[in-house]
Amino acid sequence: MTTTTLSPAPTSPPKLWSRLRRSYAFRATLQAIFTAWLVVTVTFVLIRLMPSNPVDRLVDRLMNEQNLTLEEAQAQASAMFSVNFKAPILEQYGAYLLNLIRGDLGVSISSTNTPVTEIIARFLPWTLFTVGLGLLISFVIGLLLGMMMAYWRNSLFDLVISTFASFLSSIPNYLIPILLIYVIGVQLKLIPVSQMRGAYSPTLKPGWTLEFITSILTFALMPVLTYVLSQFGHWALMMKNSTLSALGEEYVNAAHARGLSQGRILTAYVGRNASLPLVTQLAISVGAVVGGSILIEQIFQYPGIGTRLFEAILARDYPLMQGIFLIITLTTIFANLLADFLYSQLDPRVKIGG
Amino acid sequence: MPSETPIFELRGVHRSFKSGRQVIKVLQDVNLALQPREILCLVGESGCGKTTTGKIIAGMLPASSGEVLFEGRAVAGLKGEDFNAYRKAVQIVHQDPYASLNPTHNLYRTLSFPLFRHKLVKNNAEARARVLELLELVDLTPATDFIEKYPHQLSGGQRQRVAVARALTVNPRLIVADEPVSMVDVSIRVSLLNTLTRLQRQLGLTFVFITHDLAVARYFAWEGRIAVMYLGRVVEIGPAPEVTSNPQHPYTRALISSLPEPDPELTRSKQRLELRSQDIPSLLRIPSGCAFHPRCPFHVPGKCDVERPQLAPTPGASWAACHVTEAAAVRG
Amino acid sequence: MQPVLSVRNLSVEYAAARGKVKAVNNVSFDLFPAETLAIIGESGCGKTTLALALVRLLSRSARIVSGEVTFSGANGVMPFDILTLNQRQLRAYRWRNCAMVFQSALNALNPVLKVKAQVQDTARAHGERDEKKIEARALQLFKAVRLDPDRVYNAYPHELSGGMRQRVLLALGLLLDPQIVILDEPTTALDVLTQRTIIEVLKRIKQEMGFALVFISHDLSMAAELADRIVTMYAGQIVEIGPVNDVFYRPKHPYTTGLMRAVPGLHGDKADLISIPGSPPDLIAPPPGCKFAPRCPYATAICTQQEPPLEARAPNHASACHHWDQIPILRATERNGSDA
Amino acid sequence: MSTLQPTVPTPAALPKLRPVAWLRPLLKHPSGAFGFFGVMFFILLSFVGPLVIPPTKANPSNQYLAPSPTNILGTDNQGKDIFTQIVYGGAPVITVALIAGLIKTAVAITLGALAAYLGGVVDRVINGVANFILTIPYLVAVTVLASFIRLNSPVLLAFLIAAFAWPVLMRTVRAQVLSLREREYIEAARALNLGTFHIIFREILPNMASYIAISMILAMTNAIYAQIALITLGLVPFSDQNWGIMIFKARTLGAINTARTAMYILAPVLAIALFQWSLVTLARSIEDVFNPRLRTGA
Repeated sequence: MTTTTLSPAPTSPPKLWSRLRRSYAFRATLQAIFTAWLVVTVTFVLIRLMPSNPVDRLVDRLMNEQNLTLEEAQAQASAMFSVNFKAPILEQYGAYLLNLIRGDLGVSISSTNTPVTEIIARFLPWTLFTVGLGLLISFVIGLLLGMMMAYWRNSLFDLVISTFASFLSSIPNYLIPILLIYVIGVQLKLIPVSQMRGAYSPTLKPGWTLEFITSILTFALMPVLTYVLSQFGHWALMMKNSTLSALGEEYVNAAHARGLSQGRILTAYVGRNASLPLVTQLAISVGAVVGGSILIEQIFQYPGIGTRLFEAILARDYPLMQGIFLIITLTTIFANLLADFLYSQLDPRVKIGG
Repeated sequence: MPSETPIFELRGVHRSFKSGRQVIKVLQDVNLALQPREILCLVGESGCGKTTTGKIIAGMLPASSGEVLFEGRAVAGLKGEDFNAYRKAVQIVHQDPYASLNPTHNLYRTLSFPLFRHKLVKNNAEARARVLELLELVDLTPATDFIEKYPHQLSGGQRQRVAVARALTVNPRLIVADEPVSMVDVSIRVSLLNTLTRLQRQLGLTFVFITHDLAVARYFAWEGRIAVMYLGRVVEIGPAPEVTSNPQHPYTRALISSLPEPDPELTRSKQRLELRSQDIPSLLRIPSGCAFHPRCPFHVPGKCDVERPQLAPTPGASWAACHVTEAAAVRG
Repeated sequence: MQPVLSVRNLSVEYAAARGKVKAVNNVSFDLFPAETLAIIGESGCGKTTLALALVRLLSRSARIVSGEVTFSGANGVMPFDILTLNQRQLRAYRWRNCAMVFQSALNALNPVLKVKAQVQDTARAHGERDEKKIEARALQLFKAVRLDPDRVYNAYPHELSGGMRQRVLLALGLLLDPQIVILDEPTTALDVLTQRTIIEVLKRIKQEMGFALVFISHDLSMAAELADRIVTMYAGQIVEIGPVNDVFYRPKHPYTTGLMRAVPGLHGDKADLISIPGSPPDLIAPPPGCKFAPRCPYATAICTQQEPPLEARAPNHASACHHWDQIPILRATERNGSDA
Repeated sequence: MSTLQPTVPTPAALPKLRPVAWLRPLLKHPSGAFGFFGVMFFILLSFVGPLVIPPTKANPSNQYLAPSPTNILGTDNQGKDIFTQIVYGGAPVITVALIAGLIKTAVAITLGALAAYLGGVVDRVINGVANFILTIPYLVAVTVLASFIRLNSPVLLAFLIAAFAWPVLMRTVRAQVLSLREREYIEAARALNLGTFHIIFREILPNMASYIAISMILAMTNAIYAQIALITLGLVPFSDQNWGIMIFKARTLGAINTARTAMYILAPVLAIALFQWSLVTLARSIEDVFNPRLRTGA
């Protein structure tokens, strides 16, 4: 029986609590949880109070398609939403929350009786993978290009990149796939675009083999390329403006006056300060990119959560729609939290600990 | 002291601001009484509360507690026409010439808005004449050159004159001037001060003149009074010549002795008042008793750091909030 | 005595929308070792541009049109003209030979780096790798400028007050023991008591380390307090240069006299101050002859035609005015012992 | 059956634009000129074009003709002239974008100004709602809602698009009004008791004039983005021709996969892309010309 050695007595709870309470990370997490609860509640209310309330429309459809009686249709509908519609609203809400926490989001209509959570588990990772990779690559490219454009501003390099960046960033991101397919698929014929279906070639068995991974990457190439092309311009222009104002800051002049090398100044003095506003913007843009994935994945027939949501909308598969809607929003909230945390690491003026 | 009711009075005024969880006590128990046609200079370092006091007098900020009286009546309760009368009677002139005028209006519009709003003129012709008159009043001559101009076409000094003219449009009786000359070049600053002095005499205005520069205060308020503020409290108040040449409160004496003079031999031979510590306490943790006690060379342990001194007569002509000077006065 | 810095016919122009702004116009002066030289003037007179030119830190839109700035180091190194240095030599010159502390101290320190990192950066940029030695030197300098060494060394800039940051910059300026220190408006944003601390610290440190100090200010009282010699600038030109007492009590230029009469003091009876009429000239198309003529009570025909040369009017006291002899003495000899 | 030769209206025929004071500096700015003329080109094409160019009719024998003098951009699967469809397809998209842009900008400015000027509870409530809406990915919210409501009228579509788009703009307007509110000339106006209406509409908003113009233009680009997305997803019933429907039809025909048929989908895509680009460039150059934030000395 091992005796558990007492770790040094933790600071007394009230003090720890007050230090924790003041810390930035704790407040940010609390804020995220509150927003998540708000989204969940509003969705609950929305589904029930909408003029053409999806639950009633589901019941009518079940009645005339499978000519069930009202009670049977309502019973089946509540089974699909895994919520009993007759119970008083508060009870329904309680059950709804409980299910949510237990991970039971009801059952999909279109792919008969498969639980919504299972569908999401199968499709969400692909979206996170492509969107995440696209965001990361475009952020890094944008950061570097932005600094170069600011440093050599009004040069040919600046002019060309700014024009190209502003053109690409103003095109709706879901139209870029069409241009990509035309240029890469039809004109250059680099990738057999029309046969690309799914996330990897069906002949392969998922596993950590090199072959499987290269297949994933080739299939993911077009969506990732779309996310990169549609966003790097936005980051580059933002970084250019931010770097230009950082270059005018007093501490940069002072650093030059102290004889610091150009490299040191550009990285630790200009770079770090100029990238701060971009990190805050990162949090906001996650939502926008995930939203765009609905169309982008659909054009490439890429099996992400976006395509699934689109199909759920067309099929009026309400439980699946509600489930995906919640998960996407909660993922965005989580991503915002991550970006907030990353920001507090970069900017000492925002305190983390107590 | 003339027995006329004071035009403006602050009795036991406190003001604090909430930032996040902390409460910052910017003003504590400020008592001031302004006689009509008097000049009072509020002097102190940044963060001493002089601007907040100015804003409370000008009606831009309510006091957290205490009484704010205009001609004997509480400002907070004024409604309708009474409030309008108070508003017209008390005007403000700001510090930054580049932010005190709306860049999208030319001088005619800036000066005519209040005239029309308060129905001081019936039509454009009358308004135009009154605006020209106001521009002449603040030495912006020939006025016809200036009336159509936009702020960006004027120098710092000229803009401040327009700000003063705007304050005069509603024939005020009290003007709060918050550092009106500190952002203007030295050579032009004096002419602006002389214009303000002439207006004060000519229109019988009461002036609350806020500045961090004791020398400017001494010049402008030569016939008036100077109130020295420190960490939200009035620590000394008295006639300007007296406060600057025979300061009583240790903080005022430290200020006067530390201030460099535009005269090499005089300033290098000045006796310095060595303070006990350099850094200024933050407004979040104001020292107990007399706020100056951690730095005061005459600190009497057990008294200065315990009991808060009230303004009381001193051996000199001014009043000071200090146990040491109070005792000296009683003995003297 | 061999000057540590001698400036000859230095001119700087800014490219502006309406044309070229002649910010510094044919300026020449010498700076002697361990001397304190005050450059005073009002906004737009070119004093900051002059200082920036001495360390070649002008903004992109500015250009040094002409002139030489010869630096002769103490340790027998051949004197060299700073304007001819390449980037690498210039980086070595900055801070090791000549350190400049900027005007707004409030964000002259990188907000995302600790003071410690910025001190080590500076030392490393000049080939000093030994962090321990640099740390010791920095802590010693922080104590000299009356700062709490350890707390400040490990703090982020936003954790320090304006006065503390100004003193950190001062200490940082002395890190590599430069021959010349240039301070641009060192105390404008500070309150009187902190300003007094910095003045006392400057006086004491200058005694100990013996560097030449150039400080730029619009505040005559600061010049009176610290300077050995004073330079008055107007419209991009030096209009007067001389020992502090001579310039204050026996000015030889109408503009300097005007400044002296426009600044209120704290003593004596109520001085009736006289302002200088008009406003500074447009530097894009400056009027011919003396730039101060339009505002000058002594101006005559010659003033608007011929530019007055900067010539000696008394032992090492020069001024650029055709009618310098008509300017009254403000005060005869030493003060006759008035109240302290 | 020869199709009529499309005559592009000669510039002389256009009413002479009174050179408005702000136009001259904008046109001197290279990207300003590009942005302005780009936007004017599409607006004239969409609103004046249909008066001049006759509608095109189906003609199976002219299926997928390559671009030629008679059909500048070739024809589609029904033999209809693609260029004419582009000309007729602009107006509906731009009208909805204008309405949505106006709604969004108006809502954002009023709420932003009120939140900043009144502060207190009003500020917290408006901010709370805005932050909540911001957490939901825009397109997800719009598509889900679009599936519930029958979007038959352009105004309803515009309302849906604007409903979720105003928070970001509201926050920037609020920040700007907050900073303007502290300006000394506003405090002076309060001291002169000029009244809240005067202060907001005569003192604060005129200073934001160029900012409001920029937000309006950018609001239109967001509206076009959302509108075309909804149409390509097939969530908006086709009442008439527009660029979005062309893309939807072309996609369902798989026009993208072969070079010959590609123009049918590329034409609307490029039309939208170029129009958006002109709008964004115009907005950016107004910003550069009228309130150059970036006065960098170094």
